[in-house]
Amino acid sequence: MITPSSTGNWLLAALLLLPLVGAAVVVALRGNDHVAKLAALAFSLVEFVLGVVAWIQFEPGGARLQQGFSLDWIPSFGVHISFAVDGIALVMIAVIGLLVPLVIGAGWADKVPEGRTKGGFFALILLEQALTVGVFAATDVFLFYVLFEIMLIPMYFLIGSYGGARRQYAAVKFFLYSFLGGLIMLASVIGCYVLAGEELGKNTFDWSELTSVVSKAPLETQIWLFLGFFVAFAVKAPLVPLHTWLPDATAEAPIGVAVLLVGILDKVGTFGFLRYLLPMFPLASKELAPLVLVLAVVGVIYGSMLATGQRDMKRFLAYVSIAHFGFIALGIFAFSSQSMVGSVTYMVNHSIATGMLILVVGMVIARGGSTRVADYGGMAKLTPVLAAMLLIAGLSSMSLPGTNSFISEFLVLIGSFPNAPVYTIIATVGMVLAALYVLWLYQRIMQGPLRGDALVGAAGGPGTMIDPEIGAKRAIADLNGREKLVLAPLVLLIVGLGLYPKPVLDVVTPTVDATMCQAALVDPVQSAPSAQSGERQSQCR
Amino acid sequence: MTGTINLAGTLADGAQQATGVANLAWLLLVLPAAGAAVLLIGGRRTDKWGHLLGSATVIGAFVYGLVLFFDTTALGADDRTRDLHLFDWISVNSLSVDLGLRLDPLSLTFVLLITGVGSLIHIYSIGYMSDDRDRRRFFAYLNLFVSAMLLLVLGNSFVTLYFGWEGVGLASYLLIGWYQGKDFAATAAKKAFLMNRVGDVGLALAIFLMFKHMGSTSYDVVFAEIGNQSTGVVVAIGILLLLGACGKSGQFPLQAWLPDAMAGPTPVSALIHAATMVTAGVYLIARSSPLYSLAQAEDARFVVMIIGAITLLIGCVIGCAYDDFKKVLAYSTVSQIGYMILAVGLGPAGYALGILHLLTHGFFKAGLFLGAGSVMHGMNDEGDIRRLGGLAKKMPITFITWTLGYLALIGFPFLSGYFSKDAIISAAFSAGGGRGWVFGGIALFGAGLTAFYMTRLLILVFLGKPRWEKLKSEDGRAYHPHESGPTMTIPMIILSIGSVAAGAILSGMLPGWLEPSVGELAEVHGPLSHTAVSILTVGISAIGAAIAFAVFGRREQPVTRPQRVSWPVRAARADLYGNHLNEALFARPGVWLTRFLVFVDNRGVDGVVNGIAAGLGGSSGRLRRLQTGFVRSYALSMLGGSILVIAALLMVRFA
Amino acid sequence: MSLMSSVLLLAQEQPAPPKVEAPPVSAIWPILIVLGAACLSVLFEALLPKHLRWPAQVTLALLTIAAAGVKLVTYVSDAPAAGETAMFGTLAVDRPALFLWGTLLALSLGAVLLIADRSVEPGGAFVASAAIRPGTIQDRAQVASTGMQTEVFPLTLFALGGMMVFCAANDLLTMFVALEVLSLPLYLMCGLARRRRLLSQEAAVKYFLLGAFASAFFLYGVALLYGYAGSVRLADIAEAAAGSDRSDTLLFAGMGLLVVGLLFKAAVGPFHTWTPDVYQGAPTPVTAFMAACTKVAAFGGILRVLQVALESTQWEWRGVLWGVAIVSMVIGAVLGLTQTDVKRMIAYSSVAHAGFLLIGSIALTEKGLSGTLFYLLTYGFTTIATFGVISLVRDSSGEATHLSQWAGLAKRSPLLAGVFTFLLLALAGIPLTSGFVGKFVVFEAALADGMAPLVVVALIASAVAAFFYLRVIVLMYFSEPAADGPTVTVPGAFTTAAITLGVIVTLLLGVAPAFALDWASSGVFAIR
Amino acid sequence: MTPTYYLLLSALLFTIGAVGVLVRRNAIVVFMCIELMLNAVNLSLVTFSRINGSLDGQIMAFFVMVVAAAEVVVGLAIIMSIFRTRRTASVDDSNLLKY
Repeated sequence: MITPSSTGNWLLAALLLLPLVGAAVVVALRGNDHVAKLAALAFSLVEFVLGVVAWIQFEPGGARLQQGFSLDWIPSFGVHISFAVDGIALVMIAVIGLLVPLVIGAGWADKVPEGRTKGGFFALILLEQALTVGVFAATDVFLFYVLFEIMLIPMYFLIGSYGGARRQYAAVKFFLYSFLGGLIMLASVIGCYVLAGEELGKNTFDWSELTSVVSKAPLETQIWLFLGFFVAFAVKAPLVPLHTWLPDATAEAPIGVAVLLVGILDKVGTFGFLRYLLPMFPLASKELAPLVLVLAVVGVIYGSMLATGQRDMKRFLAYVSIAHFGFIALGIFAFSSQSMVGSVTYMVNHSIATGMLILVVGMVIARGGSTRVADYGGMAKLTPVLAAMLLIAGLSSMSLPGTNSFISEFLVLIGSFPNAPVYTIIATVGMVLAALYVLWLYQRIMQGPLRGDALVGAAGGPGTMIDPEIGAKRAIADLNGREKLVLAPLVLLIVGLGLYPKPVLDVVTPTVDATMCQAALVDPVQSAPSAQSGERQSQCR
Repeated sequence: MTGTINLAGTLADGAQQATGVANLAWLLLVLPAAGAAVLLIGGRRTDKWGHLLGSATVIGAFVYGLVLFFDTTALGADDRTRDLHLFDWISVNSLSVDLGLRLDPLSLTFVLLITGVGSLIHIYSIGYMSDDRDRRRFFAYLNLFVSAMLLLVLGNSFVTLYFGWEGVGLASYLLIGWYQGKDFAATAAKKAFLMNRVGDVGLALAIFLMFKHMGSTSYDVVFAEIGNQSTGVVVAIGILLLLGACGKSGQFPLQAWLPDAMAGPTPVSALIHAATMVTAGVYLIARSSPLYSLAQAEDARFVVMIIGAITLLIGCVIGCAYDDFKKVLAYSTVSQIGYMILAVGLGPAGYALGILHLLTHGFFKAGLFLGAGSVMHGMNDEGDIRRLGGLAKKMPITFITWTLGYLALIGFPFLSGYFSKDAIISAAFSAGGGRGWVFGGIALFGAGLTAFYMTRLLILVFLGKPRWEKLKSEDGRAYHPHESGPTMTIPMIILSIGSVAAGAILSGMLPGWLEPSVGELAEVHGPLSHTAVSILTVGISAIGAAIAFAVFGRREQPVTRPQRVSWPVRAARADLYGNHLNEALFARPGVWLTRFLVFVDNRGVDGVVNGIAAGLGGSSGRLRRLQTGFVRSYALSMLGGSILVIAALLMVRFA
Repeated sequence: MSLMSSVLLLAQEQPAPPKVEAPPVSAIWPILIVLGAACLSVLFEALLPKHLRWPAQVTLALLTIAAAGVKLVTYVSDAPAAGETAMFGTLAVDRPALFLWGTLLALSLGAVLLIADRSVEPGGAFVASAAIRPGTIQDRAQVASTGMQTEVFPLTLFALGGMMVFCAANDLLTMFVALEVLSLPLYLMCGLARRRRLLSQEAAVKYFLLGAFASAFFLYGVALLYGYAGSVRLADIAEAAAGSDRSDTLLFAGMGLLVVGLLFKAAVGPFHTWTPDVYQGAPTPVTAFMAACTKVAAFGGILRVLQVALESTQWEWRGVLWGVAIVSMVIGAVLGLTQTDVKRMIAYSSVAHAGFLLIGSIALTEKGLSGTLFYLLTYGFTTIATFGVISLVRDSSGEATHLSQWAGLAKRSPLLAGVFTFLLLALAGIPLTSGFVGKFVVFEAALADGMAPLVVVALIASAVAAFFYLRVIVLMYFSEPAADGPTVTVPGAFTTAAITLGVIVTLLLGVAPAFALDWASSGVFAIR
Repeated sequence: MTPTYYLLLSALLFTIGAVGVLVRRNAIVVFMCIELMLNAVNLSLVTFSRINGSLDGQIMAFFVMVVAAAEVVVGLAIIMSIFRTRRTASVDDSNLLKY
């Protein structure tokens, strides 16, 4: 049980409720697009500020779960509405707070399909924000499950109502995949609950209490329960071969939604690995680690190769993410604090880098009106700033040193190497492939002579005007002020966190240490004075 | 964190904390980086003065480098290794990586090379790029490169080195792809980056091994602990580092990107792909000298030497066959770096020699490239030497400076190359036994080939009759060769002075100066005396040059390359089939595999899912036909169900 | 009935139950009120002038339900925890029975509201005169008229009374009689649709013939069990099964036949074949009543029979019912995928739900009981509201139940689409709806009772079933509406009230289910 | 004569009734078959009553008869109405509702 701390109490509640209120307000205002947009932006900005405040108030060396509050919900099951954050949840909530205003800003001028309103779109985004914040902050497993499932619904409508041509297929596929995974997890959730009920003699869904009971269960029990959770998280994450919903969903979703989908929603899976799988099922985690590692490494290579084989930019982005999620899973199941911290920072940095990549690709698509790579070529000539942005996002995606993603990929790999050298070596091949697919995309779209239907040909329809001065369509202009404003924070973070990742590392490391401790894991490479670690062994935070 | 530094402080050969003027060493990185940032963010607003700012920052860095150099020379030999801790960079429990600088003779040597040559090339570029409307951006990239390169050589851990290592890769990528509107430039840039990444993987894996076995990646700890490691670990790290070096330095088997990199503007070729970046591999091995010097590293050293020897031959052979001015120089670079790698592969006997050749090569090869640039600048960017000829009269300064560089390269007595290359050849002979004869022989033979292809270049470009008079360049203009302006000629002159004098000056001082970094230059005695080797080398070079004169100097050369040539020439023209091999081994199977995987993903993985869905739908469609609407069939199904239930119950009970 | 019981008492040479004195009427007041009102309602029908009948019948029905509810509540507050028997031991009034009664009354309130509505379909959903032949001029006239046959009200009340008796029946004969009391009115009600009379009549015939067929099975089962145990009292059967030397063939054949009869009523596959046809053909308010209340009553009976009478033989029948549950879930989920009629689709959904309910029923634990009871409550309300919404989507020929007609409905009526989406999500079992909590409690009970594989099958079936719910949502939201699509009628007060009731309960039990869970788990079958 | 024969006869009658439901088309005949099944049950009940030595079974048989009578009323009403509509009593003709 979490005892409410004096300061965090209102803060987390506000973080959860504000987007909900925002969604309601925006829906109410949807008659007037402009006002609704402003309201949505305002709410998301305030939420961002709250997230920053939460970060500042978080004490990295303090209790495992902080800023918590708890209310009774269903007493007969011992279900509580209890939220709190640890370092991992905190950084993810901060990322959500960062991305949502940017997504709103990026989608500011996009047209919505006929019969829909901008207000409805932004309201759904705010709703999704509230739910995802809840998923990361929930400390009651029942509550987690509930939020885990219902966060599908706004996303389902975001894809289905505002998406591309095959949006129905994509939305249903997305929903069914996640829902089936969630249902299988439900079986495990109930299993843990039943187990805890037998052990403790009382009904509880409290994460800490469940963890303390389930982690002592015999291996076989743990394996079954582990698998239930794992399937749900692996679908979300997505690990090969449960990934095929993502390319379809990403390809059909509007750009902003794709950012949320890949940047936030999918992170719930890897978050679940860390928060639920390792602490709750330490024996099973160790037993099944090779399985996950294989899937992770396969994901790295497979996702990378498929990314190079895509003809559609948005599908490309999905496969890039699949490769990246392979790295994240590798880091988590390589069982060292470096690799796990790497994975958590990877989650953050992937949101920033891939989020930016998606936004930039969206800007490309908005100009050319086509998602096919083949419709572009030599665009840098027309839009040098846009090209630079694509390159920066791409470089971060391939984890170039100096960008944020390098820190995480480096930590994942160097941390994984001592425990899982073979997997790590295979995964390093992904580094080369990452360069291959990023540069491939950049070359096809931005470099070479001006070409492609989207820029000079017929893709825009017969009425498209070719501007004689630039030799391309009139619609092809470089980034405007709003777009620059949207991308600027991301560029700053990419470079800033690449050079000085300490703020993130310091917040994440204690939580990862606690997770390692709960899972009875010891770093393969100990720091020289080992007395400290021995002391840490004695009790987990 | 600070732990490593304190730990290092207790070691005998550890670094001292930097003080005084050295405390500002971060300026070296920040000056050019700030220049790049201002130019990139400022955009078109900085067009007017961007090139000046770019040059100024690098010159400023050079000046500071000089100050630092003299500051260091003022110290005793034991105090010349200093560390500057900037901030904790990546720190998670037992892993701690600082962003810290290592100021020692080795890194300072490189600082001077980089900022010095860098300054000259910045100045040269002001003229060379004057027609380019994006000149500002070019300077930004150059500054970015200088900054990253300085980080590479100044970092005090392998991770900071890796940071700079990939940073220069990025700058190189941007600059090779400078003419990105052209497909070949974009492809060359991508190829360079990718092949470098392959090498980088080696470097990265070496770092992982260090962390696993030594718990740190800083030079101090790694070099202190490396002696306690098993032979397997040492050799593995040694070979992986070599893989990194191969990528960056264009060594076999990753040499194919370097000639393609000539797609970039010539100053880039001079600075990055001749004088500085490509020598990073040599730096890496020299920097890791405590590792390579170990007895356990014998095998690793041997591999280094083999790679160096193979590469130097490949470079020479291919250089003989190419008709592209810059590509010949590029293969020359490949081969010269082969010499350096061979030298550092010799261990304590060769580190200083490798660095010496690196420095002299930096002067003359940069000068050669700038000369080539000057020629192309005056010849409508024509790079095909068969379409040049007789330019000596039209471009006297270029001709003279270029010829000095040429002489230095082929080892003309008492010019730079004579000192550095001869020393390497001599050391190679002393590698011991049959090994010495083989490596020495290869190095000697390479010297002859070098003289051959460089002389060929000299003849075809500057001497003979002009072949360009009746031709037009690709864009339809006639050729009007002319001497370049002072911003271009002055750097060439300075570099040619360096080409002449550097060897003589440095060969005496350098080994002693570098001693704190790479150890004492071991005295070796081979089967041939140093003098004998010198005479042999000069003789063979002279023969090579003479053959070139005999073949190319006496008769008129055709404007197009002859097609009917012997197989060695064909092979050399095809890069000794290196690209074909890459294509056949990696590129094409990769494409096939990708297509196959796309198919598998769409039809296989996704197909299973869609197949299950379709199967459910299909069975649903068939099953619903059972709901016939006839009440009697419903009754039948109920009866059947009942019988089944009862039968099952009875079976459970009685069976 | 009292006669029979006393005869039984005489016949059995065993000590009489302790309470020979006046039967505790207070316990069964709700039943008496409902059945009494049903009789009164028949009188109304016979005596009142035509124009008064509708208001009088509606008032009577609502008042009856209210009064029975009040009586139930007052009784519950001081009911003995161990339960008590009534009517000479034929009725067991224990906690589950009371919960089921409450559920039935509450659900029938919704159903009666739907039945009573005369604004959605002018004059109500029921035929003005059942004797009119479909397709004739009179039929067209009755479609246009605003009169309606009010006989549906006494029928509803009788059926309700039968259901209440059914789930409290303490012996099999009472159960059989109650089964017929609840079924016979329903057969008739199915044939009363004002429009599409052919379908309606066909539904009635099918339901009747198959229902009677199933009754025969049930009855034969009763007879065999009587032969086995020498009594039809559930407690006696349990006692005999625990330690009798009679032929087990009688026991198991009887048990099988009995269970088949019950499963038929509960629309569990493979005894579900009537369900889609009848659900589709019957007037929608009747479908709502059937789907919600009959399911409650049938599972009430199943629970009581399994837990009270057959508990000792559970290891024999459990495996068989596992199989039945799986078949039911699979049939419901898979066949629902390709349905083109929304009512048929919900029918298959109910088959799948019957499978889930059966899982809870065969977990013979307190949790299994309370979980199933809770599930019945949640499912009933969701279903009532679902059919209420379905009745609102109409075109010129009546309800537009073909799915293609629902395309783009969200654009025409966002509110209706939103409500229907919510209900579909509840049926799919998405959290924060009652459907999720219901599934949760049932699955929890099953897992705790060691039925993990069954739960996994159920979860997969849920996911498959989710597809067809989603399909409707996709149609409503993401498809373009057809040019001549149906309109959404603005519902009158009654239908609005019914839908609102269903939606609110669905939401409430999803968000704050604690109180209802407490009710459902307040006691077990105490009369054994 | 042991009561078992009555039970077997009862089972036989029940089966005949069930098969009749399956094979006959006329709704009235189908319904009669169901009645036959009910009466077969009655025979069983009475037999068991005899075997068990209690009167319950016989009383139950009366109940069944009453219930069956009520069922007849309802059933014939339904069948009549559909017969009036379709002019046929064949159950196979009512299959508008299917699939």
